Amino acid sequence: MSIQQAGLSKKTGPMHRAIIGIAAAMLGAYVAQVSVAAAGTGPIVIGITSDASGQYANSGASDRRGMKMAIAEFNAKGGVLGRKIEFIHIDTETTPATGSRVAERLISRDKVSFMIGAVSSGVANAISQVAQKNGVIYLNTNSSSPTESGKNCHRVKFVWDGNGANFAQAAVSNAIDSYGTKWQLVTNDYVWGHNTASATKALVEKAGGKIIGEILVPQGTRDFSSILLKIQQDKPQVVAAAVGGDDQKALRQQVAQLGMGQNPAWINNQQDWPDVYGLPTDNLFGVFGTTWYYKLDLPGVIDFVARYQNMYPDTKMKVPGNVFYNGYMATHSLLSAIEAAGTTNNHAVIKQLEQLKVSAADRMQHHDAFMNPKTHQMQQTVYLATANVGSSDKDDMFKIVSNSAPMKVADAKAEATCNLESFADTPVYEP
Amino acid sequence: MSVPFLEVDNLRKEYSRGLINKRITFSLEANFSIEEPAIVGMMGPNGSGKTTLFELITGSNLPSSGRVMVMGQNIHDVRYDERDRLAIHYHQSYQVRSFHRTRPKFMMQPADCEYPMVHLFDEPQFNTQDGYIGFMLDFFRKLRGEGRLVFVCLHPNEPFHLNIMREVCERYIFVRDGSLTLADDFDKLVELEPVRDYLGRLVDVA
Amino acid sequence: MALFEAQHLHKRFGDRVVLEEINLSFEAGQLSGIMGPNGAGKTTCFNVLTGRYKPDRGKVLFDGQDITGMTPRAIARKGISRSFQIMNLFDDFSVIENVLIAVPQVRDRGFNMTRRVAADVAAMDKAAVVLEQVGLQDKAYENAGSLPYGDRRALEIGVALATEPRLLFLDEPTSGLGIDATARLSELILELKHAYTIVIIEHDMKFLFGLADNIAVIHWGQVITRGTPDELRANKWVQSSNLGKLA
Amino acid sequence: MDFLINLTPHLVNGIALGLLFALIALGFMLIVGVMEVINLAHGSLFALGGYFAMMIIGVEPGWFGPLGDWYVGLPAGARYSFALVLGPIAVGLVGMLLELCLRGTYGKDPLFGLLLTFGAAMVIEELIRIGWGSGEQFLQTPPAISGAFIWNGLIWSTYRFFAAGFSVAAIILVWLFLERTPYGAIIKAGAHDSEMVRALGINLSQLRLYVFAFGVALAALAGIIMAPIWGLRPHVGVDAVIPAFLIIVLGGVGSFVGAVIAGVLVGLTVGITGAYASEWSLMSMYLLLIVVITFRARGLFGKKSMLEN
Amino acid sequence: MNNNTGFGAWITRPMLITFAILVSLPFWIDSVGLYQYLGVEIVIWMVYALGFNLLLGYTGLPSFGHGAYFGIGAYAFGLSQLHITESIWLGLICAILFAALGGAIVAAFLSHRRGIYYALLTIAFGQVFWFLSIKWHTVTGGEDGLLNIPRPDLNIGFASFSLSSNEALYYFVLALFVVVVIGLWRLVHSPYGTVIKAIKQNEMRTGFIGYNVWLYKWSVFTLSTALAGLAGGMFAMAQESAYPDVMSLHASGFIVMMVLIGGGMVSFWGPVIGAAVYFLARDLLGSATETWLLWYGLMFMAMVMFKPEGIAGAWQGFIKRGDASTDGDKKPVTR
Repeated sequence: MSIQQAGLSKKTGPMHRAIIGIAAAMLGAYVAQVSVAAAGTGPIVIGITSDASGQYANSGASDRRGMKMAIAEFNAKGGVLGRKIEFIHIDTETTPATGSRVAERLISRDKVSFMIGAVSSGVANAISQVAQKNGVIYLNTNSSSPTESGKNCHRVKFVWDGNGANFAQAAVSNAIDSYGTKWQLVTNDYVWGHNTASATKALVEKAGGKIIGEILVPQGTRDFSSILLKIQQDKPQVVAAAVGGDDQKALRQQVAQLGMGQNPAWINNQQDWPDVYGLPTDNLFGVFGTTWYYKLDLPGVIDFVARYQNMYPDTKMKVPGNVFYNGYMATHSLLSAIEAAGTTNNHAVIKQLEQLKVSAADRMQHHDAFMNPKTHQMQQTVYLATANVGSSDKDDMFKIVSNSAPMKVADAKAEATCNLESFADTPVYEP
Repeated sequence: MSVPFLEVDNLRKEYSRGLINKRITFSLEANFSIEEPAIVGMMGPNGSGKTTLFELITGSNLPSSGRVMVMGQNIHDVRYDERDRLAIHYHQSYQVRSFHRTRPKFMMQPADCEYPMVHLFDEPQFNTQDGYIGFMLDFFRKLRGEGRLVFVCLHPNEPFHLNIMREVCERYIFVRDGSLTLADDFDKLVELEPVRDYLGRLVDVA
Repeated sequence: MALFEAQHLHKRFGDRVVLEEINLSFEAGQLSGIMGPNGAGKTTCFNVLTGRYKPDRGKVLFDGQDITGMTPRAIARKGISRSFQIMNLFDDFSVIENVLIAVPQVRDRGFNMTRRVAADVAAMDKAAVVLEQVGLQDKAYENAGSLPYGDRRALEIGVALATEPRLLFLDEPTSGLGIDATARLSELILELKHAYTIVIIEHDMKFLFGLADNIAVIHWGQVITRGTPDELRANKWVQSSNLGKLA
Repeated sequence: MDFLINLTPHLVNGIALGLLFALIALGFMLIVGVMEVINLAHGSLFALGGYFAMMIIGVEPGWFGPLGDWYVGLPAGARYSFALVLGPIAVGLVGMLLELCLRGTYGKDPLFGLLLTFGAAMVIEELIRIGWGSGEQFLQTPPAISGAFIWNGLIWSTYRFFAAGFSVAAIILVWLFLERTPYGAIIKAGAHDSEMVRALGINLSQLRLYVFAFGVALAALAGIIMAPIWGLRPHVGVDAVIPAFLIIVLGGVGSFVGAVIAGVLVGLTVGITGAYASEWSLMSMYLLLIVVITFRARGLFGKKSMLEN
Repeated sequence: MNNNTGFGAWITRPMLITFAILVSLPFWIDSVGLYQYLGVEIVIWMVYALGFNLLLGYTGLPSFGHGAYFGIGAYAFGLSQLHITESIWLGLICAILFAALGGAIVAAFLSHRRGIYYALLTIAFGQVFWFLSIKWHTVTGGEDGLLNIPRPDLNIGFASFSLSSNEALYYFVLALFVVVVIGLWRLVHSPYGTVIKAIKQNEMRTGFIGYNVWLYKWSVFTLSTALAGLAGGMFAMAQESAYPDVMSLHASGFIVMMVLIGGGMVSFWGPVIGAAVYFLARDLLGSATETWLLWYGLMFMAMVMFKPEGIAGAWQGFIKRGDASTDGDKKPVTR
């Protein structure tokens, strides 16, 4: 009541007691939780920051499995620098604001040594900003936005997936030769889409192709029918789609329904394995990029798949995919770099990672890979794949069309736009 | 007055059922004309066609054949929203004007009057307890006095209903099974065989 | 000239005509009644007069000024106040808050965000006077929502009075009241009659006959008759009705 | 002229899309109109319908003994039809459970019903994730309604036209049910006057239970129909609930015809902007809503509703 | 309608207790297993929730698109720092002004509407803003958001403090929170507060006693969006970035949840309690289990089913019951 009799003033009790009660409850709830890893000698704690809900929940889970397998393998060998490796996972909800909070929590409360994991570039940005502020090394495992190793690069952040520009490099000249010069772009109307599309556009024009139009698709589009009609009316020879996330899943479904996956030819920037696993192969339209495939005919691959199946016998995905691979390789490389540096000091580990070179054999790819010290992006083999139509093996969905060496698909623009913080501006962090 | 107030000219309305094999379930025929202001009492059992006739006169129902002329205008040629300037239908306590719109406005003529000339009261709620009857009857008389034509339609089931009819009405129409019988005064009305039949005991009490 | 006049009002909702050629006028200082059977359009008429609905045709004049189509707020600010048939109070407020918020001084300071409401002594006094008028002074700090029905009716009138109206409209004030409460309300209105120009809508003829200076009867959306209570009572059907027997 | 020739396919497509939108909104409308509950779990139940259907179609030999084997032996069309019937029924049962939870909120601020169902939406979505994983799933359609055909030199999806036709049928059936059966009359009475329903001797709480189940079953039906177009993932329902909401308000809360017309209108708007200004296609429906509500306070065919207070 | 204590004073005892707890927070937050940054976010969201409750709890107007104004505040803060000059006051003033401007325009469309139509229009406008924030990526940075927003020093004329540590930022944010709490407390007990409460209970009657309901609805929406903008500006400062998804429907739904769980409909302190509980529960559940959404949803459903008036309401009920046995005060707990 806002008006009260003058004489009848109320006791002061309720709110007073309420607040004390709540405070007590808060204390009680948290007392059980308190645990702090002692620095230097205790276990190395890795904060896993992958999405468990939202658009990329599924990829996040796959990413996580990769990291856990690498951690398990190192622990089986006795850990790193004699320290056991532990991990803690918090859902970043495919939401940047949550990513920030999670990163703050992992660093200040859980005292993690390193952070790993991202599928969405927005979340990766949010985390890396907090990481940079605190000097915590952060591995962006699976976000393929070119800005990650360009405009938004950081000294503490390392990017392990191929990006849109890499995939476009691999695909464009190949496609012009095979399908024709008349191209149409279907672009998700947001930063990743625009970046990828502009990379494609430049390459197409350089290779003598012609862009007849660009259809911008807002993020969140579920119905592509009118756009597919428009494409038919415009009659391009090649459609380069830079459509991501759930939008891509809906597009795939609708293209498959129309049987338009072959004509026109589709260049679909990238295809993450968890997004397509279990779907019929006609859902995989066109040509797309990836960094790895479980049927690559290379030494070690069979063993790797077997280790996966051994560790995750119950998971729905019977074979590892590119997201898992990136998660595993990133974690593996980080732990190796710590060992090589002989310390968990962030500056030392960063320097190790900056000169990282992994042989083709160790990465189970066709070419040697190396870390670009100027952009902090892993330069690796990029594969073009297409649907393995008519395959009798439900798992064997891709047909690898070609592979390109890292230098041939390098993202030239990245080095120009990336401006890493100096070591002096990067706080020392030695967990 | 040269133009009659209300001319119901060979009016016929049929309701039928069934799409292929049409059976006529109800038909109403009327042919009469009233030349000057009056209070006309209309009686008849439920379902005999009283309300249908009112709807035909106000133009909210389309006749199967024939026509209704109000103040010399064919009601079905008058603009929908102006038909109530000619004839108006009071349903119990409110007025209803609903029309099946079939023609655009510009094809129709405006009404020539400002205030309704024909007032059709469809079973007004008469209740001896609350005293409103008196005001209603005064209103009928007032309208009549102002030179309007008033219809009061009733399905009498109390003796006082007949008293009201006798007190206020000048002419009578009896409706049964879709056909009309006209009478010039109350005594003539109740002498009619079908009316006596229908009213039965009420006539004797009244 | 009459304080309030309605000329040629028409109102329809879809195919249902609720007001047809309504002409009314209320003289200053008088208590006028509008009555009619249920569903005859009284409340709609009231709502048109007080600005809740806009008439399709016709004019409403207050003090010679055309107020047709003005918002309820503007009409209220001109000095016309009304109570509601279906109870329309601020149920979570105390009784005095209900009245206080209607006081014009409080209204004028409505956008003041720092002053304390209760600190406004003049307004509080004014509210107290109104509460005394309607006999709720002892219940000032009770919650309006928990008042007995009769008190809520009185509070309805109190809220309307607090706006310092020049013309007070009461919509079926006896609706839902028992015999005793109706009698008490009659007394209250008789007292108010000296101070205000009042228009009451009522279904209950007896109540109006005892209070009003003149009465209009509405039926079929029209004014079917009007006159002083004595004139109306002269009708033989009225005399033979319950009302006639009681009167 | 060229413009018109180019436009025609988009008009056809827009109407087809609109009919799908109307189907999505149908169950939502029923629950809002009759019970004045804004069911934010509509989307999750929509998704759940798709998952149930996928499970029903995907039964494998040996799961349910001989009966199951007989079922597996049926042609794809028959299994799909089973899913279309059983999926909504199963979701309807889930809906009944939810309705029991909702009972406490009746007669209170509609916000509480809305919030409870918001919570339920989270729970159902998470349960889907636990049950079926968070990955993309695929709902198989029988060959007869799959594939594409060529019309006017353009490729059209057969399934989409099946879906639009199915929507029309579902809309008409629901309309007939509401308008031409005694149950419909009771439901409509309940929408306007719960006192009257009680006076008629009908158990109001049972009526609400069944109406809710029915509305939710319609959500599931829409989910099954949309799954082959939108795909199937735990959070797919989010994409359904917003258009449903929008359509109901655009059409006017409580108006069946309004919802259908608004659905088609939204479909046309999205379809045509999709073709000519695709980057604005999502925004267009919100702008449509803002324009309509600015000029028509209660939507196209809205009546006064308790939800306004 | 709201709680009973000290209705007229500028400062009340519950306020002092709340402030005391919050001021002492940095000294004990780590020892209860939390972290400083969480405190910053909670206090920011408390400001946001208090402003939101002015609209929802006091005026009864449900807005499901309030995130838009929070987001506008965040962007305005960020853009002013990046493109004009680094100044905390400029940033916050921009945040408040632009959010209020957006709110004022939207409110002009909204204020004639009620109930579900009101709610729906807020959603539609919220979505439009959200959409624009992604679409207009040259300014907003699209879905990546506005990054590397500086956290300027606090300059109060004669002295300047660095806010780069979370503790310092926390005290700054807390100071603003104190100002907002005192101001709002005053406001809801002023004539203006009484009028908006009256509108919540009976919009029509409020019009009939001569109030310009439209103007009040418009102004309260604008005020509430201004506070959302302030909170958004602080959030951008805390996160050193501004993202579009705080503007999404989901995020807008969470503020409604927060306020109702806390008991904003019945208590001034509801939003404060709600924001705290919301973040603690989320932080706890989120780190304990991947299926936190399930438990969170169940908790929420249980709350609505069994204690719809929220935590503050439940507490009031508890206190009332205690009182009834002592002094027989039978004033019912109101909605």
